Amino acid sequence: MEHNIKKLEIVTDMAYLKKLISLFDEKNINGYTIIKDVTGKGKRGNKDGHGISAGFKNCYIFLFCEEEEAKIIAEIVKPYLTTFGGMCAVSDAHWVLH
Amino acid sequence: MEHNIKKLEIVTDMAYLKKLISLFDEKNINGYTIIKDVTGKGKRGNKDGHGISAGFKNCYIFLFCEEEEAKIIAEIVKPYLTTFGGMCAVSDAHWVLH
Amino acid sequence: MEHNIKKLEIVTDMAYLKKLISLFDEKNINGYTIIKDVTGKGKRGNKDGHGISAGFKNCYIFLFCEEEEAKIIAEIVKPYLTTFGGMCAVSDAHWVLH
Amino acid sequence: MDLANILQTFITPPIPFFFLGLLAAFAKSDLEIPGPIAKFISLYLLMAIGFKGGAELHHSGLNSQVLIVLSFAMLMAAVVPLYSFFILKKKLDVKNAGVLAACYGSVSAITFITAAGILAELKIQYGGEMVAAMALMESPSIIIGVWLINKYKEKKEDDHDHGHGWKEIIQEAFFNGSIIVLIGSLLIGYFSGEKGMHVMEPFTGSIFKGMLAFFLIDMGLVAGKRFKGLAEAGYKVAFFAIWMPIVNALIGIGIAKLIGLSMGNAYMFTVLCASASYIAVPAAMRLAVPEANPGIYVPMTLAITFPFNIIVGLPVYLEIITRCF
Amino acid sequence: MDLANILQTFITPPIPFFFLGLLAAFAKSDLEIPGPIAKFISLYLLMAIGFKGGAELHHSGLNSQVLIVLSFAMLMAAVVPLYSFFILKKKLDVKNAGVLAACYGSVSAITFITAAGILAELKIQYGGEMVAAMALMESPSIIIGVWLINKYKEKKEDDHDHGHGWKEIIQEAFFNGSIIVLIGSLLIGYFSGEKGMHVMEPFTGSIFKGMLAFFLIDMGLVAGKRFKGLAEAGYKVAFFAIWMPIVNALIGIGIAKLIGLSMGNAYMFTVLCASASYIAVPAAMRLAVPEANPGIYVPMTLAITFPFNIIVGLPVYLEIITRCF
Amino acid sequence: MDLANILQTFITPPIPFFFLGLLAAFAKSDLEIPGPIAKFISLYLLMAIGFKGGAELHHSGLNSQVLIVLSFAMLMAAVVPLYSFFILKKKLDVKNAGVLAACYGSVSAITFITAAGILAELKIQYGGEMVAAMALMESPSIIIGVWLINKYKEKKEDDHDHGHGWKEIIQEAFFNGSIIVLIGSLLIGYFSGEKGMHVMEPFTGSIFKGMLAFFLIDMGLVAGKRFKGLAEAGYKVAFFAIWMPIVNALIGIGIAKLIGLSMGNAYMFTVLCASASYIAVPAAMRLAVPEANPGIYVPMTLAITFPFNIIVGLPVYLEIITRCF
Ligand SMILES: Nc1ncnc2c1ncn2[C@@H]1O[C@H](COP(=O)(O)O)[C@@H](O)[C@H]1O
Ligand SMILES: Nc1ncnc2c1ncn2[C@@H]1O[C@H](COP(=O)(O)O)[C@@H](O)[C@H]1O
Ligand SMILES: Nc1ncnc2c1ncn2[C@@H]1O[C@H](COP(=O)(O)O)[C@@H](O)[C@H]1O
Ligand code: NA
Ligand code: NA
Ligand code: NA
Repeated sequence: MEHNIKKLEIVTDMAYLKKLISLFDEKNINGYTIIKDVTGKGKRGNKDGHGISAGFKNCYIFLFCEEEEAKIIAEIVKPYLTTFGGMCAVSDAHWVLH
Repeated sequence: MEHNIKKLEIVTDMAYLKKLISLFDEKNINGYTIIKDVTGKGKRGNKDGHGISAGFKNCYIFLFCEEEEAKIIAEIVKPYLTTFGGMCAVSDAHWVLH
Repeated sequence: MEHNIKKLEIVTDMAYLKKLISLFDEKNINGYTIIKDVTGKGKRGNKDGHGISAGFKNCYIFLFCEEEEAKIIAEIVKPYLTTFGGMCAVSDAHWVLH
Repeated sequence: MDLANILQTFITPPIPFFFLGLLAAFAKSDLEIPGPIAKFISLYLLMAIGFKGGAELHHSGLNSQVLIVLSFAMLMAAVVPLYSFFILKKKLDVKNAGVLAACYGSVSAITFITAAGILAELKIQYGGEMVAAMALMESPSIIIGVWLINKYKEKKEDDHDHGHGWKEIIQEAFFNGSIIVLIGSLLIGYFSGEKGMHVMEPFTGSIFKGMLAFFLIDMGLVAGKRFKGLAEAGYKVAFFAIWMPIVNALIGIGIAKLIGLSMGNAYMFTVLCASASYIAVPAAMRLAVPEANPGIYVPMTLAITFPFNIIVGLPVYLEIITRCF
Repeated sequence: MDLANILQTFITPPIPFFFLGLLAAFAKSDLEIPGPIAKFISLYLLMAIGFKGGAELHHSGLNSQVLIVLSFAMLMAAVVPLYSFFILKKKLDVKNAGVLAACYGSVSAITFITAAGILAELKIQYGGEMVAAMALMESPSIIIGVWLINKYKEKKEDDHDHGHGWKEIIQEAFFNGSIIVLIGSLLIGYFSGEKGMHVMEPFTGSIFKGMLAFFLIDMGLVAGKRFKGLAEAGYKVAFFAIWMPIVNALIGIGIAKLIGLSMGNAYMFTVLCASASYIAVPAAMRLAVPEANPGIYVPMTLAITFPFNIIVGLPVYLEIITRCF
Repeated sequence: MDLANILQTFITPPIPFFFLGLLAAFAKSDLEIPGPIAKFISLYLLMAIGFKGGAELHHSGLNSQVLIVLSFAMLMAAVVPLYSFFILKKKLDVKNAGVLAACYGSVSAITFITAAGILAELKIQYGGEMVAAMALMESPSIIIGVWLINKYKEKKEDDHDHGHGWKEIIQEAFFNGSIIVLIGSLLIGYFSGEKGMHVMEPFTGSIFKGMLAFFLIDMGLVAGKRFKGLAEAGYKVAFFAIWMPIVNALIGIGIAKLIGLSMGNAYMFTVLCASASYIAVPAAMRLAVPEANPGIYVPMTLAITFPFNIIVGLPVYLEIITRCF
């Protein structure tokens, strides 16, 4: 448990997940986990899940990666999240097994 | 990636989610993400999802916030979790974009 | 918020969740949360959820525990994950309430 | 009508599907009815039974007999939790006793629906007012249960009381999804009458038994899985989960005789008295009394009383009623 | 046919179930139709209406009258967003105005289906080509809306434009799940004709009203919950959500008269013009115009225009049409 | 009966809905059948086919012909994986070969159900014992497959063997949800006979084709999406996924002729032999042989063999059988 890695966590609107994934594919980001249909609240109001299309629902994505990679990914998702809304945070972690 | 924030993580029974959200609303806690219908095991036994009402299922909530805020929120959820059951942990993080 | 604990995070194929839980039961690991039917991408390809059985879907499990416990659990899940696939990472945290 | 005839209905669907679910649980099969499906079928069943009840009430009209049935139904829903509470308090603490008392005072819609299916099979009529009676019996016991707990619980110093207040309890008791769908469909059925019945029949009628069969698979699975939780409750308390429905059924039969109900209505009334809630009341009581242990009251109502009523209770109550009425 | 007769259809299921949903939302009930169920029923309704439309088109054949209806339907889908946009631009910024214009140019399948149910109740025929018209009216307004926004929006320097390109917009507009199921089922219905109709009838026909009732509960719930979002939109804009469908309906009635549609077809055409999209178009526009606020356009179409059409619009349009045709 | 007549059944629902799903996948539509719905419909289809099979078996009775069919069904389920394994071992490693051998030895319930629909359309009878045959053919190949792998795999030193033991494999093979529902419903259908059939018919019968249509949309979607995974498997292996069902079908036809099956039974027997499992067997084999690559065996059975059987196999097998029987 020595090698330092980063955990990036993103929450964005379900409507934009497909776009985000295609962005990842494009940039060859190949390790991530997605949890769909999560709800919550942020600056852009209540995502309470009460809607009939993808609106008003979020998805939660996390990625474990090397520190430099994390910086690159952060730069990639920043303009995306600025346009589409959502949040991104980063924290420290270690691989047990990958 | 310099500004330090905290990540608070809560797991509690689905039956109490509505109450917890109204508590957040009341206290003006406006940034959180909820994942419903998660399962697990803790001191209060197996939450295996095998039930017909909300019982035996959990929800998972996480909040990113400033350190002082984290302390306040921790104080708010403590008595709540003491009554209703569940767990809460805190860790370090940084904003990439909010 | 002083006592240091660890957060272990595991992502593995839905098909192996039952086995993993029975492993936990066997080894008396009694605090964990499970999020089912998550998707993602890793070294073993795309888990896009497009399948008819449990295949092509993951589950996400996290456990908060003492540092020594974390080491033990890490040793327990390592051979498991080597056989069945998936990832495991560890990070620092603190109890607010357990 | 003889016992063989009654028993015959138990190998006719949907009931055997309950056994299929139980068996799958005991065989540790991975069989699972997805959560959203179980919730949908449960709403569907409430909608269908409510709608049919309303339409029949439209047909028969609101007469004094209906009012008498409804009054006695509510009376039972209030009285059962009272005596159950004092019986249970001997074995359990005040909070668990209060929650269980509320469960036994309330009703199980699926037991009611299964009983209705048996009557239909045997071509015995019952009135739409029995559905209204079920709707009215759902909530009162919650209020009584909470009131009893508040009255008898020891006041602790550090009792910050983060539980729900009366306003929330009443909201939960009277506006929960099941109640809204049941009463709403009853009213829609009542006001749209024959025409509505005709329009909805293929949905609320024809496929009803099949949907119920599916739900019973899930009930069997969940009951089977909850069964192992019983050790925790202790066997003496678990025993209560069998003789309580019997006592309540007998009182129900007595009242039914007293107020001169028809055979069909008497049976449905008895089933309402004998059954215990394992969805609506536990859900409300968890909020009102979070300290009570769902690991005790859910297995008791769901893994003992429900199967007992389905397997033993329904035929026995019917046998008794066909002899007495 | 008199107004009383028309109003009667509004207490006959499925419509009252919409009110049940609304009521549950206002009573803050925990009633909830699980997401996967709502999505399934929505696909089911599209499949059923598409299939029936196709089968009827097979029956009636493709004649010049059909082509005229389809042409005018597409025309309306293109023209409505144009004038709506300039009306809305007075109160809203270009992006929100463009999205809303697209919503009003497109259609609401559930409004269409509910109207079809009313006609069936009143034994008035309409042609399968109206379903084709609905399918054709779904997408064009998306293209027009995006084009209008691009034309009128101020060019900012830092406009990196992470939104979708035309290719993605067109993909989204023409290949979204609803369109695929609707058009696919229409074609399957058309090519399998009588035989297919016979095979599918119990699924696409008999239980249709019940499924619609369930979906309307969900529509009521969601509309009720989205209602509070209206304050954000501002009441003047909200007002638009009522008179816009009226204007579009009147234009629709005019065109229907002009091209000599039958009473049933005229009604369905009017309903298509009057209704606004709250699923397909918002979904596509979120991608194309992420800066527009779904907290404005979803409540307007879903919590005002949809209920207005169901409660007031459908009977009034029918009343007008039965007088004029 | 001529080919045109047979082909006609392929444009009659439900089959064209499979193409709709395929098309949506290739058009990269966002169309999606929610997971819980797909699982529900899959359980529904098993329940319905099991129940009907049981009821018919009740009708026809258990005679020696039935026993012969069941014996040969199990024989095929054991023999097919044997020769498939040695064929596949030339192109693939032992583990992947073993898993695929098990898949081809087992059956696809949806292929069976689709074939049953074609027979119904053509008014050709088949016996309830064929459903029992399907149930019996599900599991044996799992055991054979695992046994073959254990026998032929190279023993490595560090073979800690965290895979499942025989106990778990057998549990998985015989008590998985599909098997439980299929056999359970078969038994319930058998014991409740005419009466049960009558009660359940609207659910298990009338709406069956519609439900199947929905499931086939999902099958089309998933098959289409899994199709791109085929490059990984390599085209020579993929080719196997086409000629294997043909070989198995021909052997099936031979045996059917040998044991003197009726035309309907012969067809269903052939379809069972020709079809490959893409749900139950892959699920069990993932546990037993985690090192095998689901990216190979799932696309082969799901994205090639299944569509091949539906599109080419079913009409061709029928054509052959109608000529020979
Ligand atoms: N501070 C936070 N902590 C956790 N989740 C958040 C936070 N802020 C926003 N979110 C999530 O991100 C979604 C979009 O955020 P926003 O764009 O700020 O509305 C919200 O609906 C939440 O689910
Ligand atoms: N140590 C832990 N790590 C992760 N999740 C936990 C832990 N302890 C409890 N939980 C989750 O919190 C829920 C309630 O915990 P408890 O109140 O201790 O039964 C459990 O069902 C788990 O989902
Ligand atoms: N770097 C990562 N960050 C987050 N999730 C990951 C990562 N790598 C793998 N995963 C998840 O773990 C699953 C199995 O990983 P693998 O065995 O590498 O294919 C993937 O489908 C992802 O959901
Ligand atoms: Na009772
Ligand atoms: Na319109
Ligand atoms: Na086979």
